[in-house]
Amino acid sequence: MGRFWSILFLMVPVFGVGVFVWAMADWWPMRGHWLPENINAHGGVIDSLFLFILILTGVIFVITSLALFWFLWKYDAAKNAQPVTFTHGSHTLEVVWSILPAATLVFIAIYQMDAWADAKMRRPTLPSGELKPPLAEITGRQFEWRIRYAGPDGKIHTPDDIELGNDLHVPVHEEIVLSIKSQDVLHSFFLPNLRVKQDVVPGMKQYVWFQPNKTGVYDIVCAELCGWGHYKMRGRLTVEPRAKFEVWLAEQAKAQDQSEYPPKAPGAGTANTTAGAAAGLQGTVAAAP
Amino acid sequence: MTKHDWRWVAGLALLAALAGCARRRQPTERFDASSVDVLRTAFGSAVKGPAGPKAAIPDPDGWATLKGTFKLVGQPPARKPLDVNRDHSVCAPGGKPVLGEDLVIDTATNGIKDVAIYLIGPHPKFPVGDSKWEHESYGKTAGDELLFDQKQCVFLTHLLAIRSSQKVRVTNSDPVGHNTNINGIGGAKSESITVPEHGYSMYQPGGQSPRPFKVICNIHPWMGAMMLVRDSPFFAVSKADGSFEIPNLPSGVELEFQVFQEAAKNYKELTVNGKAATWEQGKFKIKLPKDQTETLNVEIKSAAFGA
Amino acid sequence: MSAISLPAPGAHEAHGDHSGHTMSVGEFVNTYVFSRDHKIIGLQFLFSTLLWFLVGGLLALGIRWQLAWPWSNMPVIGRMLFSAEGGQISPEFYTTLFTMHATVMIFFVIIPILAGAFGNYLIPLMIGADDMAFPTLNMLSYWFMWPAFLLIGISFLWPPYGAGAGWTSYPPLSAVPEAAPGSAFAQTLWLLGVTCVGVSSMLGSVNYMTTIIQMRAPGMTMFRLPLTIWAMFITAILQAFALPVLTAAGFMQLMDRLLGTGFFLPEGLVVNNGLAASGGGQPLLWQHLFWFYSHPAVYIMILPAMGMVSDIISCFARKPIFGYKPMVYSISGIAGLGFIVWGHHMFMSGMNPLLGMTFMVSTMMIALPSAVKVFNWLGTVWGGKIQFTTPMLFALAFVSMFIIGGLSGIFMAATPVDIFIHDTYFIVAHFHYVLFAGTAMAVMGAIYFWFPKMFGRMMDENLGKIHFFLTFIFLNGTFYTMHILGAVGFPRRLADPYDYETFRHLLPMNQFMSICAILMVASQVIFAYNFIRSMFLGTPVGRNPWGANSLEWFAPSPPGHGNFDKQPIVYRGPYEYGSPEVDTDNYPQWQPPPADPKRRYKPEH
Amino acid sequence: MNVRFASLALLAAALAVGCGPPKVSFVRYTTVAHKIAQDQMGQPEFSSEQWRDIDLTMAMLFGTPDNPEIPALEGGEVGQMMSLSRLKMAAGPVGSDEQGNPRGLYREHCAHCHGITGDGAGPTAVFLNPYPRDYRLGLFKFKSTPDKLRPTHEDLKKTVLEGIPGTAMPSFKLLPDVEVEALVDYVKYLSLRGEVERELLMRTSQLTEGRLMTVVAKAPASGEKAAGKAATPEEAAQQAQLDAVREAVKDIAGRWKSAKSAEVPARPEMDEQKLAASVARGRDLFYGTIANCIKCHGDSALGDGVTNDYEDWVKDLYDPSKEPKAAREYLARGMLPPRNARPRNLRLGVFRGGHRPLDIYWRLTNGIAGTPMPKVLMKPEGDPNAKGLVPSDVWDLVNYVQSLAYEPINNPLAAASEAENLRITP
Repeated sequence: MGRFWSILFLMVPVFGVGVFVWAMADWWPMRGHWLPENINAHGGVIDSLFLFILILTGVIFVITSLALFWFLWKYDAAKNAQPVTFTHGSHTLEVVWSILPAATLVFIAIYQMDAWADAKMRRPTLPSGELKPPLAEITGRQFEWRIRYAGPDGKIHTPDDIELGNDLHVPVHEEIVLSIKSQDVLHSFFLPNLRVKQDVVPGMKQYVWFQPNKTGVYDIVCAELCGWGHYKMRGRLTVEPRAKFEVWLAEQAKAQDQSEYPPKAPGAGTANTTAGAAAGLQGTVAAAP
Repeated sequence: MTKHDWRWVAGLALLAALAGCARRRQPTERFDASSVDVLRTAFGSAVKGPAGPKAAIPDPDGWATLKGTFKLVGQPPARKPLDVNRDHSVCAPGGKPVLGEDLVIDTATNGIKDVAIYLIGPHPKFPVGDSKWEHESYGKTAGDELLFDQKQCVFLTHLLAIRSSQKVRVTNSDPVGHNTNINGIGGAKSESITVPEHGYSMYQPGGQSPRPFKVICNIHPWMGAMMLVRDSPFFAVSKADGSFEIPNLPSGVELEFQVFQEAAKNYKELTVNGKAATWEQGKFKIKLPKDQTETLNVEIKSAAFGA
Repeated sequence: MSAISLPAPGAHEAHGDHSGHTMSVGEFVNTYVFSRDHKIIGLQFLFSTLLWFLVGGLLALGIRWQLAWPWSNMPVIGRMLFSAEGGQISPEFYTTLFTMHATVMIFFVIIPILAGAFGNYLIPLMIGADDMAFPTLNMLSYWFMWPAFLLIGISFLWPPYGAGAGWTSYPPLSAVPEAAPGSAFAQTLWLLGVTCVGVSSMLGSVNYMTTIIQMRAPGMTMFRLPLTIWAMFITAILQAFALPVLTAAGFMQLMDRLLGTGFFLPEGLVVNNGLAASGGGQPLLWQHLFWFYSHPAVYIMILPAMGMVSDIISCFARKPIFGYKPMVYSISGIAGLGFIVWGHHMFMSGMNPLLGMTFMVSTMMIALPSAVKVFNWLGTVWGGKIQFTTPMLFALAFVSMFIIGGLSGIFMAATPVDIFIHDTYFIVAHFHYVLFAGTAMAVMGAIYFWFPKMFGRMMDENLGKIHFFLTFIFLNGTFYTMHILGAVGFPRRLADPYDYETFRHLLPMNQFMSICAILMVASQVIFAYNFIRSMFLGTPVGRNPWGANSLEWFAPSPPGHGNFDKQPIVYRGPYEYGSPEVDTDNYPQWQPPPADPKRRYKPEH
Repeated sequence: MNVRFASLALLAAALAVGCGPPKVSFVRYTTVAHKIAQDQMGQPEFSSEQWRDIDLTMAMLFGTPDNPEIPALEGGEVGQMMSLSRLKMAAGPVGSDEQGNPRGLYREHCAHCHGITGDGAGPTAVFLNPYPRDYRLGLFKFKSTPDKLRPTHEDLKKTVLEGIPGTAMPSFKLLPDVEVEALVDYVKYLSLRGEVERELLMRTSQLTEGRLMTVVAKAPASGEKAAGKAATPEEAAQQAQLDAVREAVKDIAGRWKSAKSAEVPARPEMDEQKLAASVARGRDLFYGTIANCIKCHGDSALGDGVTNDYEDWVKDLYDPSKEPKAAREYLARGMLPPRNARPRNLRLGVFRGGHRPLDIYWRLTNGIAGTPMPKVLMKPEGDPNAKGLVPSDVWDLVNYVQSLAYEPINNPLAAASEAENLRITP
């Protein structure tokens, strides 16, 4: 039986590596079972780090697992005639296999500090060197994301704010800064395609930033348990060219300013709001805290 | 088998019970599915033309009057003081208690106030304007505007009966604002509206209500009144002495009336003109002789009011 | 009273006069219920935890059902639990499912089965003591589990059938009763229950430390202790130092909930239109306090397993453990570092990112001792004569699985990578590889290994091997694929992840996992059958069926009251297999060295 | 020993059969039934025969949760309200049909709060504040129609799309339009169903013989009908019964058909000062006795005026303030523990019915159905000295209400409570 069991343990690295290779190669039935497309200019480093660690650990995994298999195969009591090697260990070996991993691990740690700082500490700045103000304020509550854009006056938290639920639009190819907070319990603002995740904590204002470089529609996920409706906190992120974005924003401003029923014929008396919203948007970029 | 085995079985049964198999279920349909299909086809394909022999309603031969009194027999239940919790200066000047009006007995005559009596048959839907059924005297008042006032946080009319064609002028004679929340049922429209101090609003019911419904004020939750809206003009509300009168009723045909009193639990133990009677759900049938005045002296035992 | 007429196991070996007559109720209660005998207490722990293991497993199946066939009626038990909505799992019940699964598995299974069951049973036997230092304290440590069992058991009775804020019960979700269905009464019960578990472990750990320090047999020096005992010793220390923090935090949360204090609740919080919270607190404080205990707890949940695996491997490789002292040092190292890495659970929590950096370094460091241990196990297997018995297979499975679990931990330790995989199925895969594929496998091995000592009978080897094979296959089918889900960013704790475009296509994979999970639980039936059957019908064995070295095999099987019929004297370490000093391939600790000095073995250095 | 195995087998059977996945069915309108039975018939419950009639009629009209039907009126009133194909999409167990179209949307998204029957008492409901809507009354709070009139299709759709901020009702904006339409139709279906059941209960209680469906004729062979020969007395009697039901369904469906959004005159365009002035006027109105807002919303608009009132669907059953004990009998019949209807705290800037000026105007001039919130008194035409508001006054109120959230006094601790987490910048 020893042979059989050794093979069983050989299967561990074989399948272990196989599954990952299969997934990375995107073969059926594991289509799309890998890192979702990254559309964040700063997200690539996270993916490469992931792969780097994957390869490193993969190698160690394969070596150790194969070693285990080989020892089992070779020293199976049923097949192995020579007496056991009576040893209590080897000092040198111990030292070697303490130093090597230690060195590697420290290296990994140091190697990543910069990426971490970029993602969580170095908030983008305006040409003037001041911190870039947020494009929108996102408030998590049970169970939706409330999204606030500055209205025509360019300031958030004024009566003319544009307030939406679960529907976030951002211009492409720009450093986007979002202010995120929570109204009730912990939530986590997770953008899988942008490699952005940050728990939002009630009573704490935080910022996330990213630079989308591809237009499209993506998911906003809540990644921290926030109650029975946790799974319902699905938001939609739309990345679109600046021009389209501003038109959209103007439409929202108009839509939420609707003050007549049945509504006026389209076009009539909307110019001012449109202009206002657009101007306000410039305002958000210009205004500094 | 031994005692021990029984314990084992009992244990399992208990387990099953705990597991929830023994939980009470919501009651569900109990009928044979086939009849559903039968009915559905029948419902879809309505028989055109006269659906079977309908009992034709004979026409009245003239007019008569119905009058009478409602009196209480036995100890009248005490009126409960209401919980006046705001605007005391206006609603309870001098802190005098405000008493509930769901059952008001006239101490002198034992008359019961605010008993509604209204026509519900033979026509399921009253033929409004049909001169055979509606006396021309009622034509003049068809479009009248009735007053529904409130003073010191009390609706001055506790039970207002009107015709669906009439209007109500809801006024507020208090120096505080009220909101009049009319919970119309059936055809009668519901409407909750703020009535400013010494202001008024108009209420048009639009349709009739099968029975009287509540009118309240949410700002002063203890305030309550009732309203009855009928297509037919044949209704009355007993005065403080319990008396009522409905003139010019169609005579010579069997009429069906409905009696309603807010606090009444049932109308089973009555004496009508001295004879014991029972009005199931407050309904009774009566045929009035032409050009006569029929009198109904109704005595209700205080038991009927849960006293 | 048929149950009572059983003779006390082992009692007749100690003093045979018992075996004849059936004992009185009083005697029965003293011997089996409120027993002060560490072996009985150990068995009590073992049986209770195995029962809860079943409960936890079923809860897990509930989770897997919802993930594989969302919102579809649950077969058989659907009607019992949620007839209200036609057999569907309601979202709040789903939160309860994973909360209670984790709670039961961690607090009612892993911790008590390692420290409680095996700690109790093995410590006195392995160090050659006749019982624990404080038998009554020991009894209490078991009976303090019962309030916990009851409190948390009660919360299963009313909707939503248990606490629902996750086993980490982060405030404000857990601290505001209106915040979540499970956060009302059930959460209070949960906190009280966990406190009782804490008290129980605290009593146990004090007892273990004293016993190990004070009551070793003559000749049993610290460095002659089996690694199991070392692990138990370090674990006891960990518990003694980490637990008070959790208990304190638990009480603070209780006060926030019941007395309106504001330790964890920030200003101006209104949840679910309930009453405004008192405010002035900080939600992150709970996370720090909680993880200050719960990270060491992770090692409380793995170290004893490592110890037992070392013993089993060395025994069936018929070869001394490779690097005994490094093993001891790495256990201590893990324990030490375990206190300064809690922050790696909070990289995304909004904690100051600078702290993240420091915690990343310390976390990377803690991988080191684990690596050393793995290498030593490989070294032990190398050049031995491996007997593929069931316990050995489980022990080897532990090593092989722990390699995966350990390595996948490095991903989370790397803060930038953690940004993406935090709270995804990657972390779920990681801790299931450590705790289920790791600890649970080790526990299985330990049960097969020490069963003859506990009951004087062997478990069926063939059934055992089938059980091992199925479990091994299906657990990998269930948990390995979770890494892949994690790579897609598939979040934990979502009742219906397929709402999201990003994850919609992962349904088939989840169905595959769920089927594996169901089969895995099903194959435990074999184990249950084997376990119960062998207790009564297994082949009887002598004192040392495996030919092992450590002291417990010197006692009769099962040991009577007072454990040893002859005073054991210890001459050497527990791993002297294949020693040239003797002709047998094992060389028990109690066996005197050969008279002839020429035969004495001289180490090279 | 074999007794044990026998009983084990028994238990297994019980589990498999007795406790298998339950048959999903609409639950009866027990609370209202109890109320009606007490008031109209002076007995605690409807008899089982009466219930059988009701169940039968309801099944005939509306089918089952898995297989909904639209009441077939010749006029097709109901057919215009909702489409059967959409209903089938929303009804039934979660899954998809052969073509892969979704099925059971209602049970996937709504049922766990609003309940299979739409009684607002799903398993999650009891944990929510406010409780989910009970469709069976046909009353909806946030709509464009005045008073207690039925909402329009668009009103319901808006609620489904936008959700209701400040409550547990989430937004379903991200669902495909066809699915949203299906859900809206299904909500109407459940609402209609509930209203009809309520009406049938009432009628049953009024009937002298107390039975709704005494005769069920056999299905006429198509041949006879074609021959157009006179209906048998049995059929005639049946038709008479059905006519009554038809009438009930007709006028209930009629209410839905007649639903029409109230018109809103355009808000006057304003610049800064004009707006400020308007807000000031609005403030006066808010505290004045014509609009009389402070009475309930409180002197500082924190919603602390009248906080002990209840919503109509509670008061329909019993009066919690007068007879709190009566709660027991209704709780036993599935009523959720009643909560006070609290006036909105206007300083949070959360408007459940939508924050567009239009929405707020509608709230003011339509009232909120089923709640203590009345509509404001508009100045009656042709009576210059009568009290009341004109549209511009209402707009002033709207402006004031919208401005309330931004008064600095609201959140003196804003700065303190939102200390920004430390960030290092280069």
